[in-house]
Amino acid sequence: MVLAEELAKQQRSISVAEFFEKNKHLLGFDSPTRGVITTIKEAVDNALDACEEAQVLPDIYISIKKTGPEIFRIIVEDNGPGIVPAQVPFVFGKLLYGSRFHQIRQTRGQQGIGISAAVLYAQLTSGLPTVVISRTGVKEQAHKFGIQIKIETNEPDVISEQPFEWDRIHGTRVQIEFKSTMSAKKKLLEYLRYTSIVNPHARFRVELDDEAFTFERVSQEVIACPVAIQPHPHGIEFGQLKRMAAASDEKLIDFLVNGFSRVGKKTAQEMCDRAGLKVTAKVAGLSADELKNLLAAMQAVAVPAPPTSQCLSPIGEDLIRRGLDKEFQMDFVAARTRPSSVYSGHPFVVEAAIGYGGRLEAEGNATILRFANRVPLMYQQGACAITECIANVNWKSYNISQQGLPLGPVLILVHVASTNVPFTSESKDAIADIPEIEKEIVLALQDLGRELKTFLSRRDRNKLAEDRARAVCAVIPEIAAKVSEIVEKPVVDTTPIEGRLMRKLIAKKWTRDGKVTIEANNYTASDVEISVYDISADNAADADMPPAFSTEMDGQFTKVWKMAIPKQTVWRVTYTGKGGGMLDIRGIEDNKKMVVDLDV
Amino acid sequence: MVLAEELAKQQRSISVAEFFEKNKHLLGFDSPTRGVITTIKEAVDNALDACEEAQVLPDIYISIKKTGPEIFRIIVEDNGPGIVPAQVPFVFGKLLYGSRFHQIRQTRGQQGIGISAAVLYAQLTSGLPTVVISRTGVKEQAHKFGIQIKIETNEPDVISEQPFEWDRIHGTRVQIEFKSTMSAKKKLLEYLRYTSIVNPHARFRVELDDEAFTFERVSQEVIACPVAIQPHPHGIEFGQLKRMAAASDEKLIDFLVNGFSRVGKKTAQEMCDRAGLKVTAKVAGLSADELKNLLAAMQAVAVPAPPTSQCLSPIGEDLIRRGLDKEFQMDFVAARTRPSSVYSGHPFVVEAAIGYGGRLEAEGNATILRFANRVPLMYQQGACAITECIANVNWKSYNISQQGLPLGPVLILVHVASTNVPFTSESKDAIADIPEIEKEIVLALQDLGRELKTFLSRRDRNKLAEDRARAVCAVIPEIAAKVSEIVEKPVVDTTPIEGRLMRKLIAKKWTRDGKVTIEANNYTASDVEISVYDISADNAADADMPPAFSTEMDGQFTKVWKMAIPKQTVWRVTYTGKGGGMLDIRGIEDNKKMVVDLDV
Amino acid sequence: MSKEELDARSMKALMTIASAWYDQMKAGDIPSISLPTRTKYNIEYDDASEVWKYGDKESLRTAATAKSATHLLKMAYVIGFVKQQLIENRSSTLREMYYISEGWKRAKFGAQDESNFLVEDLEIISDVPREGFHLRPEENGASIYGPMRIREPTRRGLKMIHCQDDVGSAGYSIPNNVENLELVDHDAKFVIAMETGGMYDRLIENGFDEEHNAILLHLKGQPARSTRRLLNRISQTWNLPILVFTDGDPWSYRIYASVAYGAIKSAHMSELLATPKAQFLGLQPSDIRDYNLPSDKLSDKDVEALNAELTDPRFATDYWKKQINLQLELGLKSEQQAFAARGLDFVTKKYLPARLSEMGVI
Amino acid sequence: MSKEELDARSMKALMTIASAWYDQMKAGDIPSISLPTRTKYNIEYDDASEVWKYGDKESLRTAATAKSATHLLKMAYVIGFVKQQLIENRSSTLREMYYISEGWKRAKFGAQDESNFLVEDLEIISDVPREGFHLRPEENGASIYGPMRIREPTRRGLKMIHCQDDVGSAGYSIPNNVENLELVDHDAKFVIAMETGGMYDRLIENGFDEEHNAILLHLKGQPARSTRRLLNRISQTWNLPILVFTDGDPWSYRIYASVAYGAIKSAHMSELLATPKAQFLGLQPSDIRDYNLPSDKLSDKDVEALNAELTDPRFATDYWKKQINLQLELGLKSEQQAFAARGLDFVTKKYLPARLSEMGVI
Repeated sequence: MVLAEELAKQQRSISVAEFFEKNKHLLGFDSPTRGVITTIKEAVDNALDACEEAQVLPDIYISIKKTGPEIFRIIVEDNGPGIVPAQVPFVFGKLLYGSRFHQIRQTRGQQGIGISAAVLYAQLTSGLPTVVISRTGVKEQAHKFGIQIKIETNEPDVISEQPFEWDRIHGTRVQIEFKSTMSAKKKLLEYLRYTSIVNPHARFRVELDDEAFTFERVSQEVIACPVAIQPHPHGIEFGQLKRMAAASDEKLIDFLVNGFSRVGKKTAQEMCDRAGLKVTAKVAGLSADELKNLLAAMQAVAVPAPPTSQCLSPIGEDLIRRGLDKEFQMDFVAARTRPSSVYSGHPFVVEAAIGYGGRLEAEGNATILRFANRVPLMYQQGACAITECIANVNWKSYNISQQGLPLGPVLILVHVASTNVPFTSESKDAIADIPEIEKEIVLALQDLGRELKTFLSRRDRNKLAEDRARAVCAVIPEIAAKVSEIVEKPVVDTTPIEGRLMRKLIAKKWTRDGKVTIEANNYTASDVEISVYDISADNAADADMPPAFSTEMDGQFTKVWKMAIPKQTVWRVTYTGKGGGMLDIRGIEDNKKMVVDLDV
Repeated sequence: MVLAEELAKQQRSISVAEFFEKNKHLLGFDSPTRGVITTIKEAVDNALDACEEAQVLPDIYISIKKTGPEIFRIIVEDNGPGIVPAQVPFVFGKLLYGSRFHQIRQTRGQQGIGISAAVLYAQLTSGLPTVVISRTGVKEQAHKFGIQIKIETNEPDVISEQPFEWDRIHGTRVQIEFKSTMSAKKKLLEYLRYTSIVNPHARFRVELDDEAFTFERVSQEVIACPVAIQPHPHGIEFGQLKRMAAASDEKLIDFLVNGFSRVGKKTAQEMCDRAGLKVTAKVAGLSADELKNLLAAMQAVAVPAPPTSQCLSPIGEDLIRRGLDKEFQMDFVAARTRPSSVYSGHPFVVEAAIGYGGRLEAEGNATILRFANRVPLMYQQGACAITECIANVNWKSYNISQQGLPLGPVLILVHVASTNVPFTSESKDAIADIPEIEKEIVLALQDLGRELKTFLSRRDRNKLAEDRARAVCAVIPEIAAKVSEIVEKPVVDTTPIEGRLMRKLIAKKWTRDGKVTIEANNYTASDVEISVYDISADNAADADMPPAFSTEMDGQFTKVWKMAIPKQTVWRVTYTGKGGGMLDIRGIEDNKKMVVDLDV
Repeated sequence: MSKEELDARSMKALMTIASAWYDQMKAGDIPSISLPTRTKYNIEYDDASEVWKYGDKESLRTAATAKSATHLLKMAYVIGFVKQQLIENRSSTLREMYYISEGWKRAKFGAQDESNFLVEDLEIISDVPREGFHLRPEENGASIYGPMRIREPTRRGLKMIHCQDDVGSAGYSIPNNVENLELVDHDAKFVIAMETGGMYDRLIENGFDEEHNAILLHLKGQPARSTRRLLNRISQTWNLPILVFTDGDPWSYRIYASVAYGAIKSAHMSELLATPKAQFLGLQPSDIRDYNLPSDKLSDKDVEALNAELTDPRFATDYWKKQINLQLELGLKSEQQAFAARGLDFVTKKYLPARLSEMGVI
Repeated sequence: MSKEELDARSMKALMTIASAWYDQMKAGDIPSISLPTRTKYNIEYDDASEVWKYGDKESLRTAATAKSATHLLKMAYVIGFVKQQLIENRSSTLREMYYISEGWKRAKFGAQDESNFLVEDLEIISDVPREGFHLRPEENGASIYGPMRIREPTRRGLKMIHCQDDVGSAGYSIPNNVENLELVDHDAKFVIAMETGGMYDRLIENGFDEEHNAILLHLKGQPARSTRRLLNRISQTWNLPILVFTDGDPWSYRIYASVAYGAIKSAHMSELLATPKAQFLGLQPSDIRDYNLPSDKLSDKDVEALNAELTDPRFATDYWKKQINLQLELGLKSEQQAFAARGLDFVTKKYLPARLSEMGVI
């Protein structure tokens, strides 16, 4: 049949570069506006990862400048270890090329696509090659490249390469120019602020056309670089096992112990027994059916969870709090780092934080900060499992109003760190709804919700108790006045009742018959040591208890008495004078004292 | 610096197969349940595309059988043109390999990933190679292959190959076995039903373990296979132009006329003039800046939209209606095929349909059917631009209740056909929110909404008018009775009033003093020709107008009178008898007549 | 008009209606009836009788919709019922008729309101008051206290009653049909009709009736028909000034309006029920201001009602426009007992003497 | 008790309260006062007086919350006001006192309810009825008609009134203070107290009072204090059977309960206000069933009220349990005028004679 032959002629291989050129949205380049953020994100991710590997405190410079109509030049420069000249073309000029893809550990970039995608986008829109400068050490020469991608083959196209005089002793600088707009400037700054929150050890300097911003580091500690681990026996599929076995020249027991996480000799022995295989069998020689039995055995035997302390790098509760404190001044902030857990054999850790009040907006939806492996997620909030989890928590039971999302002056941060963060798409905007991860997020949020509730009810309770006492104190003297009038007796003094109600130190000053009296009633539950500041035109020379010191300025005398007043007792002083002026009590919290001038 | 060197050693290229192995969710293989549907979808897509290319009416056989614990064998067989043996390993054993990627036309499959991804998934979960049988014609031998993918290199791994005796004269059969469950059986059948709606020319036979289903074709017409077109000058980017130019040996004007859609000599001339370039310049020799000017000129000059009649294949309003009618019997269905339009240089057509009533659920959200290039979209309804558009239409103004989505017995179908459907991810579950497409969807839905509203209000109005008249007719005789009693006169006859109110033909039968009278009042607005069927024990021998015929059975006489009754006149017949039995009027619509037996 | 005359007139009017329907149906026409439009836009001032009456606007009610047909059916049943009452010389309350309608199947009333409205329709069409149909109002009459004498026919014969000397401290209870009440004589200078019992008791306790020769009447909120009819008769028979003293809010002004001009829903009975010479005494919005009375903020409904009054022809005088606009400006309303805030004697010793002399009554 | 005695007792009781507060404050204590808990769970049957009274449960109101402090302040102001009235020998309505409170700043009443409630508190604490405080109820007394004679002191001297011969057809208006009313003599066999005016008029029109020597009383809904006090006095003085005839719904049973047992909110006055011998005549749920009366479905609120009555000690008799459970079962309620559905004479000729003889009254 001729048709099949004809059709066959049209069949051909598709290069990855072609594929992504046609599917730019998968990489976050579906609009000029997004392109800027995606590019900076990819470059910053790489810079932070590199610094982490080199154990230096990241110092990252970012610049965006308009160079033509709709054309922007983006520069990202870091103080990382640099890239050896031979690798530069591949790192920047080939999609799916990188050092982190085959390692099982937490990294920001992973797939080796991000920055090359930016290079591809630049070449498609501005036609300009990307300029890369890199230097790997003080003794090495810096090199400068002009790079593009050969789209039909997905191979780097080095337009130019030459040595370069560079003042940095190590680091990388990438300069990409493409069609874009700056309409997402606010979002970009948000991205950098959020990045700075979860990377408290990094400093960012930013120049946007004429404006400069700096996001300072709050921690001087270099964070440990996650170490790659072996795959976990519970998270491996048949195909992968088959490939590993084919490539191995080990005996079965060694293969299991060396090739997998958390498998010791004893565990390996148990696996072999269960699979009915000899520990000494050459792995490469196992048949497909034997491998199937082995896999079943590997997954049936109990094995501890993967060792997350090495391969994951959670931020930690303290640093999250400090990072949030720096950017949002809130009345309450609590953070929680959950124990690590596993999904499909991939270890992960969920961290979350809740903030309340302060400079947060009092109205509208809560502020939600989503992070994956220390990278903020800026788009597709609605499609993200984090958002879904937040919406699924019953916030009303924590006294937070809710309409889908929680409402009011609330900030919620969720960070998912994993050796393999499950994104919904390659543009890495949203986390997929993996039940194991959702469960951890919800648990963290519920835990924090309870803490927030405690804070809110304590705050409300304190305020309420005081408001109540204050309200009663306003009424009592009126009752006294009316009742005294009815029974036709002198007005009864209600101050003891008031102080008792308020559980406070009550200071009063009044003038009667040319005598000024100052009285301090300690109705609190404890003894106090206070100073009484009395500023007026009276010199109090005849005070029945002389002041600790007395000074005069412009006819105003400042008299200070210092004393201890045991709880439930009264201190009093009287002197000749006209009263007025000002009375103050120091040495006791503001909310524990009341100062009353009865003459006013 | 040693570090950079060390890091460099870890750098390596990543194969596409490795990439997708790690990112199965991007391809719709993130759960065993989904795997079945995704695989069948990909195989059916390919089968339909192939039949379309071969211009045969598709006859597709699908079978799913459990072959082991959690292992299912999926077979999809078509009567398409077959695949030549040399190509089979690549088509099934290499990701990113296919015939349709580089063509600009509407196809179901496109990226050359889908079916190979299923092969990859099978090999990872069951370890079994995929079996493919294909035959390209009656004179050719069928071949049978066992195929896997070499993951590290993304190259086919042919486990076995041999000639095969096959009774099909042309077609392809693929048999894939992987870990799965049948919990999505309902969804699968839904997928096939929906596929059958938008492919009314195809027949599907399905065997699910013990059950068999057939979805019959409603159209015997082979649909035209979309023809590939050249890129449109308005939808091209700089990088692409540069590549096309580099590969060309033509003069500029020929390059423009031959290389692009809808560019004639005159238009090409105008582009050259505007770019300040000679029409005779060799394209390959143009500098980057000259190419930039050329691109600007190409996009500035007015060019008609791409020729969609060739490259797109919308279903058409009539076939959509018939397809929906077959699967849902509804009271109302309307379909709309919008004029084709363009986004980013990709032509597309939106089709939509609305159904109402009939067998649709009266409560809950509307049934939503989403399609892209004749393929039903089964997942991520919430993330899809189609859903968003449906929610954004103000259905209340079309008398449909709405809570986000429209509610009630409503079905909404939307089909987006394009040379490049913009999906939100490679799993092709949801359409991205491209404003041009959204606009077309909303316009189609609004147009259909208006039609539905007209239908609903006409239906409501008719029903209301009749209900009203009927209600009045119930009261009038009572008024007559009471008023007659008050004025102490004989009860007044109100039948003229009733007929007048109902605008109907009123047939009455009553018996008084041994005489039966049948009366037909034509109160309608037009003359009628009717037959009166009177079945009773009376023979009506003495009728003052003899019946057209009269028959007897078991003592019951059927008497039939035929006559024309001008509007607003009365026909009457009287005979001796006891009445009773049954009276019927034929020759006039049910809702235009009323039959009353006054003796009951 | 004697009872017998009224009965005959009623019977004739009702039979006319029924006969008209019979003739319509006989001719194959859908039965129908004309009614004046019963809104404030269709009441007009009748110079001859000095009262507001329904104008010319009519709406035709045709049994062409189920609602109208049912309405006509109910009307037919009511006519039949009243005809029976007239023949048997019985009477009943509207509520009783409502229950009797239980047996009328489809013509059964859905709610009391409906039977009330229907009887009003019949009054309008027939120009006979409901008393002529032997339908008693449910509402009790109010109380009256002061130097006047009446003669009332009761089941136990004619009673002559002096409304100060022959009654308890709560006064004389006005019966619910005052057509047969004879106004014998009086020694009064004016009548004050009050909205609230508290004010009525205050004036009696403070001896205001004796001091000023005043007849005091407790309206008990929106006045019943018999109360309004009695005021109408006192005004017509004795030509005494009638002064209405209510709370200072839009709803109370409507009480005044219903005394003076008739209620919109009984505009067809205005000649019998309205007392056009009745004057509004207070509480005036200007009193709130002038006496700085305790007050409440006007609610949205109050403001709405005041604005409605501004377009109500019955309030289309300079006095009312000024007072209502002032009230809207103040945004306040007060109750008549609010005068108590200035002392318990203030209303009888200061406010009323001042206000009555300003009005030229004393 | 004479007026002077009552005044002295009031003054003493009020001064006792004020002095207690003064002493508390003088000692540095927060002032407080004890009140019986005013819910249906704290009323008890008093065998001696045969009425329901508040039991021993008390709640201490301490000025330790703003609400309680303000309550005490208001109470102090009311005590001051009443003291002044007693000294000056003046009286006023609660509404007037409410307006007078305008000048009491923070002690000003927020609403009429509040002053009512507070006066009840004072009655309870002082064991003096509000009449002793010179506080007049706002509510008007109801009407009475029948063969009885009373003597009432009025501003114009003592009046002797026969409640059939000396009154109009609407009957004698009960004044709002009946303490000084003298029950002279009567010629009656029993008293029927009715909820609605329509039924009262029906019985008068049908001559039921003459035929059966009945005193008819119109309760006008929930009966006023003076009406209940008068029934209490008629029962005590003349020992006549008192029969309560209301609609057949839970709210009407409460009318009966308030006549017979006293209202919960005035349980402290039960001895004066309740008539423990009063019997419930109807309309009984069993009447709805037995006479197939027109009825409405019970609303959710009705059902709630009936269930509340099942736990109300005042309804804890077999009769009421049976009737209320029957009503819940039927799910229906009827008005007393619903008897009209069986003809206008049905209630006087059939229902009442049968029911009264069943009750052993005739």
